[in-house]
Amino acid sequence: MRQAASDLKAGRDELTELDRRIGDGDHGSNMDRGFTAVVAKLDDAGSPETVGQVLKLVATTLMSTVGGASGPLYGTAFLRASKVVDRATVDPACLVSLAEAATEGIVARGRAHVGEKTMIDAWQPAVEAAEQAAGSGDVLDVLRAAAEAAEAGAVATIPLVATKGRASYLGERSAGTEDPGARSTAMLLAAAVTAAEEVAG
Amino acid sequence: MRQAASDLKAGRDELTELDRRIGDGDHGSNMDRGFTAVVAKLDDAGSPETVGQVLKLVATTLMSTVGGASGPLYGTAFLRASKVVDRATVDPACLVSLAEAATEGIVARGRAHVGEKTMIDAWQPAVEAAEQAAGSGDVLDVLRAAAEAAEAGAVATIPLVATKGRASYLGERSAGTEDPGARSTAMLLAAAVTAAEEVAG
Amino acid sequence: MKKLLDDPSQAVTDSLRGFGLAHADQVSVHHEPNYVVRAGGTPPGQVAVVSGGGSGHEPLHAGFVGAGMLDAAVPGEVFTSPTPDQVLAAVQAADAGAGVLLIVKNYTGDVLNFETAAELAEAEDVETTSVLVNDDVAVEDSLYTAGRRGVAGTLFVEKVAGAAAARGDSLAQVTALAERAASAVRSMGVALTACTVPHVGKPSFDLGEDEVEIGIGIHGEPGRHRVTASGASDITRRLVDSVLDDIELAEGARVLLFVNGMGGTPASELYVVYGIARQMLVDHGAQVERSLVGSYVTSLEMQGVSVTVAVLDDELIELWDAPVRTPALTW
Amino acid sequence: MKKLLDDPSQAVTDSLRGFGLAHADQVSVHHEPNYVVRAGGTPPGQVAVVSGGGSGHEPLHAGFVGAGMLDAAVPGEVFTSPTPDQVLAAVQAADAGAGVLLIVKNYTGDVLNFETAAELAEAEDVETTSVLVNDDVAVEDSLYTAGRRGVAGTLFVEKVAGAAAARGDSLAQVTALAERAASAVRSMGVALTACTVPHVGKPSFDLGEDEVEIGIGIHGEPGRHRVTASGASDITRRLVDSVLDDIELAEGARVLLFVNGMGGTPASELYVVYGIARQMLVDHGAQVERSLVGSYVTSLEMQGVSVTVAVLDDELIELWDAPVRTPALTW
Ligand SMILES: Nc1ncnc2c1ncn2[C@@H]1O[C@H](COP(=O)(O)OP(=O)(O)O)[C@@H](O)[C@H]1O
Ligand SMILES: Nc1ncnc2c1ncn2[C@@H]1O[C@H](COP(=O)(O)OP(=O)(O)O)[C@@H](O)[C@H]1O
Ligand SMILES: [Mg+2]
Ligand SMILES: [Mg+2]
Ligand SMILES: [Mg+2]
Ligand SMILES: [Mg+2]
Repeated sequence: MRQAASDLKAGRDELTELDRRIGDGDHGSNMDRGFTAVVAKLDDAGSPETVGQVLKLVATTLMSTVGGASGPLYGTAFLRASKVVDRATVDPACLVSLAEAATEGIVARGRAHVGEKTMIDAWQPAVEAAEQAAGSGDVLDVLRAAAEAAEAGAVATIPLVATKGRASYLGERSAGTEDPGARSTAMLLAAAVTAAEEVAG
Repeated sequence: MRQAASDLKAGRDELTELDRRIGDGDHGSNMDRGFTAVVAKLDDAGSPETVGQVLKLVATTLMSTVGGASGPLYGTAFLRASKVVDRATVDPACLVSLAEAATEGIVARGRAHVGEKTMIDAWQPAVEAAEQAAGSGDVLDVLRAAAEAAEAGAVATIPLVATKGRASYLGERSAGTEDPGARSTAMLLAAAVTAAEEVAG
Repeated sequence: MKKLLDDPSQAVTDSLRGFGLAHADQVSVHHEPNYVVRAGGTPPGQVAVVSGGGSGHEPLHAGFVGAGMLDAAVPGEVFTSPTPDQVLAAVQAADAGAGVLLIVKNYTGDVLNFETAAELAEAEDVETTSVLVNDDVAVEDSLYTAGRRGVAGTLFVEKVAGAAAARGDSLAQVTALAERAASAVRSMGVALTACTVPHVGKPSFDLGEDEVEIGIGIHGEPGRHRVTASGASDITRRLVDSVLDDIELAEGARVLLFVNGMGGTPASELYVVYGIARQMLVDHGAQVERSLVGSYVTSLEMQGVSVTVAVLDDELIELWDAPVRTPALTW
Repeated sequence: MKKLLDDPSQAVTDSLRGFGLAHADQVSVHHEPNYVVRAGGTPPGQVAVVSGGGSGHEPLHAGFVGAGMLDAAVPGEVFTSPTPDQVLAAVQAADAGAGVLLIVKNYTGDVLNFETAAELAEAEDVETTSVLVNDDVAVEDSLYTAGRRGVAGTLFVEKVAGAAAARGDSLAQVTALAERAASAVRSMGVALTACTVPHVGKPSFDLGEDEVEIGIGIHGEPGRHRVTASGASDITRRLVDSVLDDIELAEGARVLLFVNGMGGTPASELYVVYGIARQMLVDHGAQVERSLVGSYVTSLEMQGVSVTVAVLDDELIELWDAPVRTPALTW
């Protein structure tokens, strides 16, 4: 999470620039504000026992600090994910169901499908890649596969015409710019990989 | 007068630029609006009998169309001047008293003296030059002398610090720019010379 | 970027603080979370009308809190929807036992956050209804968009709903009238300049020296298309034509004409646009029964204008005319 | 230059036409010459309060025509004093038999044109008095200037005079109260951007990317000095300090704090400035009894703000609080 916060701070201007082009230019600061608050909350909370507790704290913090479209979407994602793990560590299978739950949460709130140029275009391929990798690899492999797929999914939003969210107002003009929410999703998963690599040593 | 109107239209941007620097940027359009109206009024009026009648028409038209500081000042100038000539043509002496009356009118309304960076800095030397030239020359000589003196007087306002009118708010910062009203006075007198030269053939 | 702000991340809070002090007779400002309620609260037993959304549209919404209009407003960060807990706090503060109508501008963020807040309120036993405002004809309302946006027409819906609540209508009645107002109103806007979100620090889009952006929203987002600037008549015609293409105006229809500045437009220009738009409506056979001209639903310092037309009937006129006493709208 | 105007030379007239149509219940607009009077005229036997000056400061003055404030307003061309015959026509239209107070902002042009108009009115047997407003502390009132300018404080003088006339005071009494209001009020302004006069087509002065101009007037004229932009607190402090240097504020003095936008400033920023200015006054021992925040005395689309402080007494408070119903100010 701390990795995510620092990556999002670093990526803030990039996200903002993407959102400036096809949205309203606040996605970078929304995410930065949210994850800065998450880090503060985690500092206060000491060390929660289960992964689920951490995810729930993240969920409620994002929900109450991000605002915008991405606030309730990421909030719901983390909330749903928090419900599927009540242990202190995760195994590959658990990671997959966590990602599945998160994605289902975003779909339930935002009613977007793949190809509508939203964060779903990063989450959905990430989930599928995680499912595939879980058969053969360890947690790090699964995370890496998910992050790579999210990265590819985000890049693949560039030519799309948005039909959900603020970018949809631009119609054809939304093509040619990457979706900011898909980019922030890719950043989050990449941060998870970095953090996991550090833990693995 | 028609010459004055066309010269002022041509000089509009110059006056505006001067006023933009040390005033509020409207002197060019104020003068242009006024003299355009004067021409229209003269067209309507047919051919007034005396110079005084023409000057009075100019005075009331300027008074009711120019606005700003320069409107009542030029208006009063032409009004006072109109009272000293009730003939169809002017001789040098008459021209001098006309210029004297105009200048007195401006001083009476605006209470400015030479050196305060106003149109008086063009009128006053013009009057003095006219007085001198009237002894030896004809009408055209008097006009030329007045116009040259006004021109020199206007240029001499450049280094002055304004103590009257809008430019006075700038204090020291008003130095370095010619006074727009002095410039428009010089333009008016130069136009009178051009017109008189044409009449003279 | 030059702005009269100190720390950009505190801009909304600093501004709300000043707003609360300047209008202490009409509103109370609450911080952490930020919301604004009527001084003295909603009269007991009266339906509370609550609205909110991203900041940067001032005086919308907080400027309309007071007798005869809103009972609470929930300002998010600049151009960012408020969070569900913030909305919940405002709803709880405004509820006077007769339920709460939420007036929500149709943006994904606002919809999702207010929806979540309504779920939370239900869990707290506060009855809520909500009405979506989507008056912006620049956006096609279709499968391919998030639907039409809520823009300046929001003021009309808030005024009508607030007046209905003030005369004692039930939550169902207030909600129905707000729906009716929302379906009677259409808007279209243009930007002459972009605006700069404080914590972004650069303009929300780039416009050429003589380009204008037609069909903008109120979040500094780019619009439908760009044209070369061409005077008030041409620009106004484009706006009014778009509105008239969308709304059905019967011959003799009575309308409200609301010309709204985007924040950086001089009042004198708004009246020029008003005169042109009014003439167009009259030529179209409409009767301009009520008018409003001013910068009420803005995009920070953006220069531009929107034209809003609402089709009126006797009841909507009565509710529009009903007394209102708020920091930004009083009659 | 992008403006919502058609022919720049007709901008004032076009705008007034729209203004008259939008507010037909409160004002009547007269063309050739341009002036604005109260719909229905000054009540018989009541002193008429008339003001005017160059256009470009909207809503000043025409927006303040109505019950409890001005009986007529005389708009000149943009930033250009109205002509004497225009003022005379307005004076004659507003006179209801009890005489006319002329409220004149202290600019050479306004002074000369209103002075001439007063002479003409005398010849027509209309009694007039006049009061000069010169609240701008940016200008030293000395032998070396045309004297302090009239800026946002004009609104205060107009409100006080209009309320005195409305309660039936004589011309001498209304004039004395207007004088008292004028001598109790001080202002200081800053520009973040310049403005562009329509028929000039380029900005009235050139400001660097992060410069602000301190001590501006309201005619797009440059100010006292330039500083590097440095946030709301620093800028507000400069303005309030200049005002406090000039005005004598006894401990516990009751004041009106009026934060005025220059036309292109978002309301949210005005409230930030208000909060800071108010704290400074409180720290100085003053009691902020009344407040006004908004863009009332503007310079076209200029971004900037002015801070006005008026020292109040019981009578001035009563007159300030008295009901007013005009297009731009209502309570
Ligand atoms: N209906 C939706 N479903 C999924 N994701 C969405 C939806 N609408 C918007 N988004 C995502 O939210 C991102 C924008 O978030 P943000 O800029 O924080 O909020 P806002 O659009 O309210 O300013 C978009 O880039 C997109 O990925
Ligand atoms: N008191 C005065 N006496 C004589 N001339 C004056 C006085 N005040 C101003 N002027 C002249 O008027 C000119 C400005 O005219 P103009 O720009 O039309 O009016 P305004 O200053 O009202 O915008 C100045 O350049 C100056 O020459
Ligand atoms: Mg956004
Ligand atoms: Mg000038
Ligand atoms: Mg947003
Ligand atoms: Mg002027």
